[in-house]
Amino acid sequence: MANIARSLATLATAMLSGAAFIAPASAQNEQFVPILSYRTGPYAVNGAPYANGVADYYNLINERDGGITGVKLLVEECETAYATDKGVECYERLKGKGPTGAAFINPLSTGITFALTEKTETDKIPIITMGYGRADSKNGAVFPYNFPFLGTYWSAADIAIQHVAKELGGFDKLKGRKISLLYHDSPYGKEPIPMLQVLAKKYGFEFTPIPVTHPGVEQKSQWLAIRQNRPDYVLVWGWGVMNSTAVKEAAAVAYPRDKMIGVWWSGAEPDVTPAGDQAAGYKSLMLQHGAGQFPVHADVAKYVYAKGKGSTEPGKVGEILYNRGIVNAMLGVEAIRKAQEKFGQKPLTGEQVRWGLENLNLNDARIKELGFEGMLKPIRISCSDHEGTRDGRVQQWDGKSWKVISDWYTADEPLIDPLVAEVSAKYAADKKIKPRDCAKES
Amino acid sequence: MLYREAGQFKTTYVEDMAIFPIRQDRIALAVLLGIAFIGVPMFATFHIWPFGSDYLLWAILLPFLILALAAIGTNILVGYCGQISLGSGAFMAIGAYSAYKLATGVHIPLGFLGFAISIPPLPVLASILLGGLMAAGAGILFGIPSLRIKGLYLAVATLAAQFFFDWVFLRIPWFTNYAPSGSVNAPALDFFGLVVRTPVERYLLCLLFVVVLTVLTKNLVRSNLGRQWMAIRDMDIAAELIGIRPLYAKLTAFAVSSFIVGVAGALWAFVYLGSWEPLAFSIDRSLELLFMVIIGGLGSIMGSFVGAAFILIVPIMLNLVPTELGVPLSTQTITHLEFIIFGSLICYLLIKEPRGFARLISIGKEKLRLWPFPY
Amino acid sequence: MRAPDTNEILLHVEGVALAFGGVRALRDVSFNVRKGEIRAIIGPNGAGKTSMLNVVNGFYHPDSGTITFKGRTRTRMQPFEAARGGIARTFQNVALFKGMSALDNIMAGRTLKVRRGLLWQMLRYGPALAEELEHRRRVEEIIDFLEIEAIRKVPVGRLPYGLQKRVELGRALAMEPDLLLLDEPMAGMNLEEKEDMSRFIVDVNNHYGTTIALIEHDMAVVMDLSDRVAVLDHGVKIADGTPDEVKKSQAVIDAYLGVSH
Amino acid sequence: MIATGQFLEILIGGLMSGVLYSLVALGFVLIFKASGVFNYAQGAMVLLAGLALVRTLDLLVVNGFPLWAAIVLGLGFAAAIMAATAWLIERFVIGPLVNQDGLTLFMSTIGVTFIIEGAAEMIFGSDVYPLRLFPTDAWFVFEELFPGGILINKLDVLGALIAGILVAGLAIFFQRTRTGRALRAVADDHLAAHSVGIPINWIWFVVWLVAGLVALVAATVWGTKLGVQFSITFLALKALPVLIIGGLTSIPGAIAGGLIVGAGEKIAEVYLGPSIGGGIEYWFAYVLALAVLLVRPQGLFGERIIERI
Repeated sequence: MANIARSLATLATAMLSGAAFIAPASAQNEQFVPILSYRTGPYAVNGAPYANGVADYYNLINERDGGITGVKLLVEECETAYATDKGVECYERLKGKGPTGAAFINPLSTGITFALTEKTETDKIPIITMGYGRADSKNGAVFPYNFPFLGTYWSAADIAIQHVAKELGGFDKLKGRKISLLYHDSPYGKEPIPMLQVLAKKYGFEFTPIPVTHPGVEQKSQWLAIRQNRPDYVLVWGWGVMNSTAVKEAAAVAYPRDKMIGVWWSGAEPDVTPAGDQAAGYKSLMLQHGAGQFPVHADVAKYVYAKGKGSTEPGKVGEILYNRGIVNAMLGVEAIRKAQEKFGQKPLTGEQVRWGLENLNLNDARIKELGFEGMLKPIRISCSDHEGTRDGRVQQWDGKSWKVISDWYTADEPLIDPLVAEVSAKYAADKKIKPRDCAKES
Repeated sequence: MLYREAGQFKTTYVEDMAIFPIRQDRIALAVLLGIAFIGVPMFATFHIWPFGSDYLLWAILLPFLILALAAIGTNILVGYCGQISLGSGAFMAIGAYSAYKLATGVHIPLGFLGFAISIPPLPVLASILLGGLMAAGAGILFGIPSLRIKGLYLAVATLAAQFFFDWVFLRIPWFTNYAPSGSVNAPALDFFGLVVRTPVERYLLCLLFVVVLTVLTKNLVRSNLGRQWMAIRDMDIAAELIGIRPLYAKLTAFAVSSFIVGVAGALWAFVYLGSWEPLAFSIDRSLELLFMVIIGGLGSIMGSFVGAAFILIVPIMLNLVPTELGVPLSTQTITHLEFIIFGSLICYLLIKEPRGFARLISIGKEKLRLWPFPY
Repeated sequence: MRAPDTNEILLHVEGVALAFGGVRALRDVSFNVRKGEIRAIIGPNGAGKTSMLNVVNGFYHPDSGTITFKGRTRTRMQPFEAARGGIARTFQNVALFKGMSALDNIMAGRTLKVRRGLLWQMLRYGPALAEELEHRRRVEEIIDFLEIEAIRKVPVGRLPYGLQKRVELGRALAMEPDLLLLDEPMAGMNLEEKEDMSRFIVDVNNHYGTTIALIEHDMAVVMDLSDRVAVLDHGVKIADGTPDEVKKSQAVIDAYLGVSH
Repeated sequence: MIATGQFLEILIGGLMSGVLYSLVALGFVLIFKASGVFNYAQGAMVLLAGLALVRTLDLLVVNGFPLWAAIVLGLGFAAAIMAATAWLIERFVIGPLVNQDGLTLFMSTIGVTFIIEGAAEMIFGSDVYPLRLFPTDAWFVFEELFPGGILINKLDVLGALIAGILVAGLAIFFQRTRTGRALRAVADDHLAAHSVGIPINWIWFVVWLVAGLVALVAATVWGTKLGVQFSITFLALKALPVLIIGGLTSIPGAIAGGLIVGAGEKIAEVYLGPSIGGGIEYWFAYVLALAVLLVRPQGLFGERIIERI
C-alpha cells in the first residue's frame, strides 16, 4: 500500500514537472527544428539511420557554421515508433517549442503525414515529406503546407516503369507484359496504385497489385502466387522487414532478383544484407542520391564525429538512409536560410519558413558549395510544384554494395499532373478548401 | 477529519442508491466537473499555465477523454460481464468507418436488383451515434460465440473480429470512398450550424459525450441489467438458474459495450485524428484498452478513467522526464527504458493490487473515513 | 399460519433416468410434490439427490422420463425457463455472485419481475426509477425477514458461510417462486445456524406459502421439518412417505447403515 | 497438371510454414499446461533468444573463433540468458502472482513482453542481424511430372525436422524424467503436487526455462528466415490461432494446429484471395480458430472443460 502511495506521489510529481515544460520558452536566438523518428519497433531498422543523418546535419550546421547565419538550431527528437497516434502526440508536443515554434516537421511516415496534413495547415507549420507522403500534395495550391520534395510515389511509379521499358527495349515492348506490385498494405504502399493503373492502361501491360500485411514477415503465399503467375517484373513497395523478407522469398522461389525493382524506400543496406548473397541482382530506385561519401561527409566527420557528437558509428555514415537524412535536413536548412533573406536573420515562424520552402531554389553551384555534388540535382520549388524535381536513377545490389546502373530518368509530368489535379481537387472539395491562385503568388 | 459521513442519514431509498452517497464525494465531483467544464476551457482560451500551448489539451486531455470512454465500453464487457475481449479496437474502427460513411453519404448499388440504396450525407452527430449503433450490431454478431466459448479461448476468438475488421477497412475500398491511399478524412464537425474547430471546442464536445454516456452507463450498471451482467460474470450457471438468460445478458453487454466503444472510435477518428487509416485501430489499441480496464479496475466506471489516464500519461511522462531534467540519453535509450519501466509498472501494479486502482482508491477511502481512529 | 395442505400436485416427476457415461445417477425415479408442502429428498452421499434437483430445474436433461410442473409436461428445457416457470433453488456449495453486495445479489433475484427495458434503465428516471424502488422495497422486506440488514452492502465474498447461505435463500425468495428447491441448506453449518435455517425454512413456508422441496444428507433435521420424505439410494427411490413411515422402512435403515459410520 | 502441381506446392509450403508457427506455439503450450499462464511474451522470448545468439555469434566470429565453436558458445550463452530470464520471471512476476486468475496472469505476461523487448533491444541493439545457420534455398522435385517442379524450401524441411525432434524430446522429457513427471503432476493439480513435496517454484522455473529453450530453437529457424529483428515478436500473434485450434494444453495439438493453419491460410490466400482483394491470410487463421471453437470449445486436442455446480 505505502509503496503504491509513494509511486503515485512520484507519478504526480512527474506529471507536474511534465506540465512545467509547457511554460513559455525562453526567447533565445534559436530556431527550433523537431525530429520525428523511430528507433524502436518493427521499422527501427530503417528509421534509425535516417534520423541519424538528420541529427548529424543539424549538428554540423551548429558546430561548423554556428547555426544558420548566426541563428542556432535547437533540435529535439521524439520517438513515434511509426505509429500514427504517437506521431500526432509528438507533433503536438514539439510544434510550439523554441522561441517561434517548429520551423517544419518531417514525420517520415505516410500515415502520420495524412494525419497531420490538416493540423499543420491550421498551425501554419510546413510538413516536408521528402520522397514519401501524399502524392497529390505536389499541388501547392491546395496543399500550401505540404512539401513532397524530390519525388512522390507517382513519380516513383513512372520512373520504375520507364526503367522496365528501357530494359525491355522500348515502351512498345511493355504491351502484354505482366508487372506486379508487391506492396505494404498501408497508405504508403497503396499510393502508387492509381498511377500504375494509369500507366498500365497507357502502355498496355497487365498490372497486378499484391498486398502484404503489416509488418510483412509472412509472404510465402504471395511468392508462391508470383512463382505460378510469372510476372515479368515485380515492383516492391515495402518498408522495414518486408523488404528483406521479399528478397529472401524471391530467392526461395527462384524468382530472378534482377527482375525486382524496389521503390527508394526498399533499396537500402538493411533491406538486402539479411538475405546475403541471395540478394545479389536486386534493383531499386534511387531518390537521386545513393550510398557513399561526398564532400559534406568530410565536414560531418571533422565537425561532428571528431568532437564525439555523432549519432551513430562512423562506419554507418554514408549508408543510403543516412544520406537521405542528410539531404532532407539540408533542404530544410536551406529553406530557413531562404526565408531569412526575406524575413531577417532571426528565429522564424513556420509560416515564414513555408515561404522559404516554396521559394527554395538550389542550382548546381549552390549544391556543390554545400558539399552535395553528385547526390542531388538542382531543385526549384514553386507554388504549383511542391515536388521541385522528379528525377531518379536505378541501382543494383551486387552482393556487397549498391551500384548505380542507369542514367537519370525524369518522371512524365504531363502524365502525372492530371491525376494530381483530380485527386487534389477532390480533397479541396471534401475539406471545403479554396485553392490558391498560383499565378498571383510571388 | 474532513472526510466523515457522521450526521449524514439517508431517509429514502433514492438517497441510499445515489452514486455518491457521501456528501464530501459529491462536492469533490461538483468541483471536478466545474474545472472540466469551466476551468479548463477558460484557462485554455486565455492561455494561462499550464495551458500555454495546446499541448495539454490536444495531446493529453482529448485522447484521455476519448480513450476513457472506450475503456468504459470495454469495462462493461470485460469488467462487468466477464467476457474478455481483445477486439475493442475493431469496434472502434467500425464506429469510425460507419460514421464516416454515413456522414459522407451511403450509396450501395444493387445492380442485380435493378436499384440502389442511397442515403444522403447525415449530420455529424447522427453519424457518430449511428456509427455506435453499427458497432453495437457487429458486437452482437461477434458476441454470439461467447455463448459457447469462455475465458481466454473467447479472448483469442475476439481477435478474429479484430483482424477481420482490420482487413475489411484496409481492403474494401467502398468503406474509404475509394480513396487511393486508403486513408480517409473526417468531414467538417458541424453540429447544427455550430462548427467545432479549435482544440477547446473539440475538448468540450468530447467532454459532453463522455459525461452523458458515463451517466447513462452508470445508471445501467446499477440497474437490473448491470446486475444481470455481474451475475453472469461471477457465476453464469447460478445466474441462469435465477432466470437470467445468458443470451440476453451477454448480447446486451456486447451491444452496449460496442456502442460506447464505437462512439469513442468515431470521436477518435473525427475529433482527434481528423484523418486516419485502419492502423489507428489495430490490435495494439485493443490491448491498450484492456490494460486500461485492468489497471484501472475491472467493474468500475471510475477505474476506467484512472486506467486510461495511467496508460496514456505514464509513457509520455517517462519520455518527457529525462528530457526535462536534461539527462543526456539518446531517444533510443529513452524509448527502451520507457518500455522496461512501463512493463515493470504493470507487473508491479498487478502484483500489488490485481484489482486495479479502483480498489486502491476504495481502500484509501475506507481508511480515510475512519481516520484518525481506525478502530 | 401454515399453508393449507391440499392434494393438488405441483410437480410430478415420472420415471426419470440419467446417466453420465457409464455411471447411472438416476434410475427410473418418480415422485411428486404437493402444493404448499415441505417435501424432502434424502439419501446418503452419491445417492443422486443433487442430480435429481438438477433435472428438475433443467440444468441436466434426463435420458428418459417426464417432468410435469404446474400441469405442463416437458423433457428438455433451459434452466432460465425453469426459473421463469416459477422454480427457484439454492446450492449445496453456495452459488452467490461473489463480487456483488448482499443487496445486489438479492436484487438480481428480481430479474424476472423487471418490466422496464434497457433504455429506461439507462435513463433511470420516472417509471424506471419507480420500478427500481418497488423492487428495492420488496427486497428490503426479505432482508428484514432473514435478519441480514447489517450486511446489505457487504460483498458476499467476505461474509461467513452461514450468512452466505442466508443471502442465497433471500435471492431465491426474491424470485417469488412457486417451488423452492433447497440443496442441502444445512450443509456445513453449526448447530445454532442449523436451527436458524430450519426456522427460516418453516417461516418461508408459513409466511409466503411457498412450496419447498429440499434435499438433505442429515436425516434428523429433515424429519422435523418436512411433510413428506422420499429416500434415494444409488439413483433408485427406496422409500417415500411421511417422516414416520420412512423412519421405519428397512430399506432406508440398511441404506444409511450401509454407508454411514 | 499445372493446377495439381501448383496445389501440391501450396499445400506442402503451407504445411511446412505451419510447422514453423508450431515452433512458437509449443512454448505457449508448455507454459499454459504447467502453470495456467497464457504467455503473451513467447514472441518476445524468441526475439531475446535470437538476439543473444546472433550477437554472441558475430562477436566470436569477428574475434577469430572457428564457426562451430562460435555456434556452440553462442547457443550456450543464449541458453544461459533464457535461464536467467526464466528465473527472473518466476521470481518476480509469476511467483508473486500465484493463485491469481488467468486474466491477471495474461496481463502480467504482456508487461513482461514490454520489459523483454525493451531490455533485449537495449542490450543487444535494434538493428537487423542476419543469422545464417541453415540453408534457405529450395529443392524442386517432380520436375518430370509438373512443369517447373514442386518447390520445397530447405529451411522449411529443416524446421519441420527440428519441430519433430523437439516434440519427441519433450515427450521423453515429460514421460521419462523425474522433473518431467513432476511437471505433469503440477499441471494436473497444483495443490496435490505441492502436498507430495514437489517444490512448485522450481517446477515453474523449469517450465519457463524449457519454454525459453523452445524459443531459442524457434529463433534459430526464424532468425535464419527473417534475420533477427524486432518483427520476430509478431510471431506471437501468428502462433495464437495455431494454439487455439490445437488446444491450449496439447503438444501434439500445437503441431496439428500449425499444419491446419499453415495449409488452410496459404490455400485460402492463393485461391480465394485474388477474388476478394487479397491479404485474407491476415485473418483467416483467426476465423478458422473461431469456427473450430464453436464446434469444440476446448480446441481439437484440448482437455474437455467440465462444468459443475
